[in-house]
Amino acid sequence: MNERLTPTQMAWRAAQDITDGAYVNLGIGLPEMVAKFQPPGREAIFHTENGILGFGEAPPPGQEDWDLINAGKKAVTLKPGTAFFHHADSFAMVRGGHLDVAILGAYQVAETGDLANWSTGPKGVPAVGGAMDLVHGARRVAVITDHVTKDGKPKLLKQCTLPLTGVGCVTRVYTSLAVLDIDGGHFILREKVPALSFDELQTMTGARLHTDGVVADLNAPEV
Amino acid sequence: MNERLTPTQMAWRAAQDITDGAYVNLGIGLPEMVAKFQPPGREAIFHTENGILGFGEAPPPGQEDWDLINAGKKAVTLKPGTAFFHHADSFAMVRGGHLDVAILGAYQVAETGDLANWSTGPKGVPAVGGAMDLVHGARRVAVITDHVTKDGKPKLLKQCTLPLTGVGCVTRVYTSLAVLDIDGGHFILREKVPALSFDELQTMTGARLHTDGVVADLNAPEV
Amino acid sequence: MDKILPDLATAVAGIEDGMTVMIGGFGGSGAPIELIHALIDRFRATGHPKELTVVNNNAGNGHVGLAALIEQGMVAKLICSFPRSADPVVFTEMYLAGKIALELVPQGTLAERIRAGGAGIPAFYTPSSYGTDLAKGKEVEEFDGRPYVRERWLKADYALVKAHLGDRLGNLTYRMAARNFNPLMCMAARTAIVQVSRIVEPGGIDPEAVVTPGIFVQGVVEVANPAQEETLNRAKAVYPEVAQ
Amino acid sequence: MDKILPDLATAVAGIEDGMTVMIGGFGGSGAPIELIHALIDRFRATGHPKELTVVNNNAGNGHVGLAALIEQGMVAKLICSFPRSADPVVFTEMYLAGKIALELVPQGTLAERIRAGGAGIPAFYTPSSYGTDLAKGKEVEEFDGRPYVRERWLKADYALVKAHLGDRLGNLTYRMAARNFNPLMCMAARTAIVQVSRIVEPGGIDPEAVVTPGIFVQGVVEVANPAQEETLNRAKAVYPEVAQ
Repeated sequence: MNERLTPTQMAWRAAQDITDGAYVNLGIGLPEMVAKFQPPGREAIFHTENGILGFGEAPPPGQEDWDLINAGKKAVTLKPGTAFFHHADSFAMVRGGHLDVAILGAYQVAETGDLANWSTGPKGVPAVGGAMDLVHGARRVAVITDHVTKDGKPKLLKQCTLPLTGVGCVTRVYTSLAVLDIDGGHFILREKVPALSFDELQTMTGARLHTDGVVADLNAPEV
Repeated sequence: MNERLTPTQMAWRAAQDITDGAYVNLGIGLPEMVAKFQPPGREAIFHTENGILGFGEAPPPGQEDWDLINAGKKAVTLKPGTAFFHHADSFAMVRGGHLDVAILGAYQVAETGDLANWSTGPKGVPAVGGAMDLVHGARRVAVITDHVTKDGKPKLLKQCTLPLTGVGCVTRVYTSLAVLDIDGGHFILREKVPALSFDELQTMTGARLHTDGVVADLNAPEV
Repeated sequence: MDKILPDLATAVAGIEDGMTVMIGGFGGSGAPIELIHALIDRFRATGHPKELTVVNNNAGNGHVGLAALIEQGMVAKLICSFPRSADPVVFTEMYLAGKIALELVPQGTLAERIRAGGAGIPAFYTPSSYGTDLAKGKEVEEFDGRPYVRERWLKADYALVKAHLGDRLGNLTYRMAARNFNPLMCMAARTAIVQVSRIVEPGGIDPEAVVTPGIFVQGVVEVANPAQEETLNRAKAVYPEVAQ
Repeated sequence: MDKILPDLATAVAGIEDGMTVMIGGFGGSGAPIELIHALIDRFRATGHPKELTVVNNNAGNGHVGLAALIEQGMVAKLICSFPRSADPVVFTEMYLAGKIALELVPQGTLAERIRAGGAGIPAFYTPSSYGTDLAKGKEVEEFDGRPYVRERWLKADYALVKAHLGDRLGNLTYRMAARNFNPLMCMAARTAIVQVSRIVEPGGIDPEAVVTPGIFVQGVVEVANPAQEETLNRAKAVYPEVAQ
């Protein structure tokens, strides 16, 4: 029984929702790990913004080819059926609605589906990458994030306080404590870790939690 | 000494102005013949809207490959360095200003550079093809046309009376009687067949002819 | 993942009355003759689909392929750039009789509108058609001192496409100038159905030479030795054959 | 027609102060390291070019390639989507010190703006950045009930590009994901200068596999065994070497 999911377990949980044959873009960092946990018998096809569709996992150290990398600049490998294309075609796939799922990280998510994941404010160097395109292109935009910040503040909010990546774009959130849908301007709690009561989870969430039928237990294997 | 140029001679004359290394699109019909008359030592590269750059001349009858055709649906051939691409890339070449010259046919040309070459009016089936893109894309848009219609009416006019293909786009006109530039809203006569005086040519032209320096003799070899 | 369809009838089974169908090809090159004829077969057997809006560069030639589709009365509207051909009698007669609607679009604008549909670009500006009858009713705006016409994306329910090689993931190559509108139409259609001359295993196409990545393709059907419209027309072919 | 240039110095000789230069690559993959270093050599010898506006997806990594160009003080403004890297210290310090301007553009919008520049499309609409700080001051319009942001094309005086094979006509192929922005930048620049790993005869590239047709290319220079930025950075390389 999980008190809270590790990052790897969050990635595992997100992977369970990816259907066979889905075209999937995984954000840099934690979301990248989702690829490792494709359930047996399902074949998802992964897209990376820098122009590869259907690539394979990381090569053994020392065997990297630095012309064969993903959007996080990590080396990947070829698989039978891989295709290369340029950046305009790559974002035609994104913006044109051809991806089934994009899974991104988040600083904050609002109950309206707004996402903030690119800027922590005016200090430092801003960097946006492909996130603003992905949130408007994929048919389903999901987020993987700790339920709260390192200092315990909620990341699921009524309204984002950080600069937005997109408006009303997120429909599912995988946190370290729960799985939630966003629908009609509400967080709908679908699963929570059994160690927490609904009320305890509510205190750690910056917007009202709604339910719609059963709230299932969120358990993940040791991965 | 030419009384008037044949269509083939008009194509020959237009070909003399195509510089080495130029990227050229030739319209369906008479302009297509320009390709035959590339002066020795010059290598122009021909573009066709349907996705070929650097194709070669027509194959011998019976050896056509109907997947290897030009915009006029006539069979062409491969040359070393030919490239294929799709229609959006093909018109990126056109509209993006990458062609040096487009040579088109004309029903009417105005002293403003307006061109009418796609519709003879509301009767019949209208068809525009790539002409409206070509007139705005190529760095130089030239026209090959008889100087007058079959029943002797001027085709070079103050204003086009037929539906326009483009506004202020033509800069050079090769007719059966003359070579003219269009500049500053005027036809500038550069060459005329020696058989006609300036005044005689003027009577066959529906807009005032201007000169700017010498008017050369327009002579073409038997081709 | 396996996008391979068992036969042509299955490939065109989902096309319904009133749908917008993009059909690849420039004249006969790249025209998916067998897919079109399968659609005609279905119409003759069931009375559907009809009232189609078809997007193609042309309007058919002779009495096969797109011309035959129009001749059957299945097409309510055609969006194209050049409805002329060596033998345009089918379209010409129906158009002049008011039996088919025509939206005439400059060829480059047609290509770009289809690409925009596939690329999630709802509108764009082009210099093409400025000052002409084809720009009537469209917004015009100046950029850097030059006037441009605003055009909208074009999308479709289905695309019927002809390619050369294809694999079960939907990766495609084309053959020479038969490429033309085909890759764009795969992008712009909700369901792109492709006839390929040969199905290969994934990896059978060099990843560098894939022209249409599989994400843009929903169904692949093998048609070895596909017919060329030009060859059929030179043989004065008619579809369906008169005897039928 | 022969677009082959004799050496790297000749290849970058036409770039002048204040020009806009697109530089291909996504991180290190597809980055034309040798062309960039040739430009640095010229600057160190002559003091030019400077005050450049550079378009690249990133802002350099370590002290080679684009990072070195910035470190030399040659770049007045950077247009990019992601100015972070494993070792972003060069750009970060100059940016925070106000010594380099930054125009941040979403990656898909950056790619589309460059393509638009090459394709003669002065403006287009995209959903990306709607409702965010990056859409501030831009026109917003609804199409089919969804809001979109209007973006302008992006063009350049020069593009510095890395390709794999090239011929004297300028036809190019790329190597795997090193393709990225390179073909688009060839389209959008008045003068596209390309370093290729190998020059082949015309016809040496399968016409079906040409990624950039020669019309988009003005100069080709052969750089056999080009450096990989990632490899240089793992070796802690600095350009120019400190001894210089």
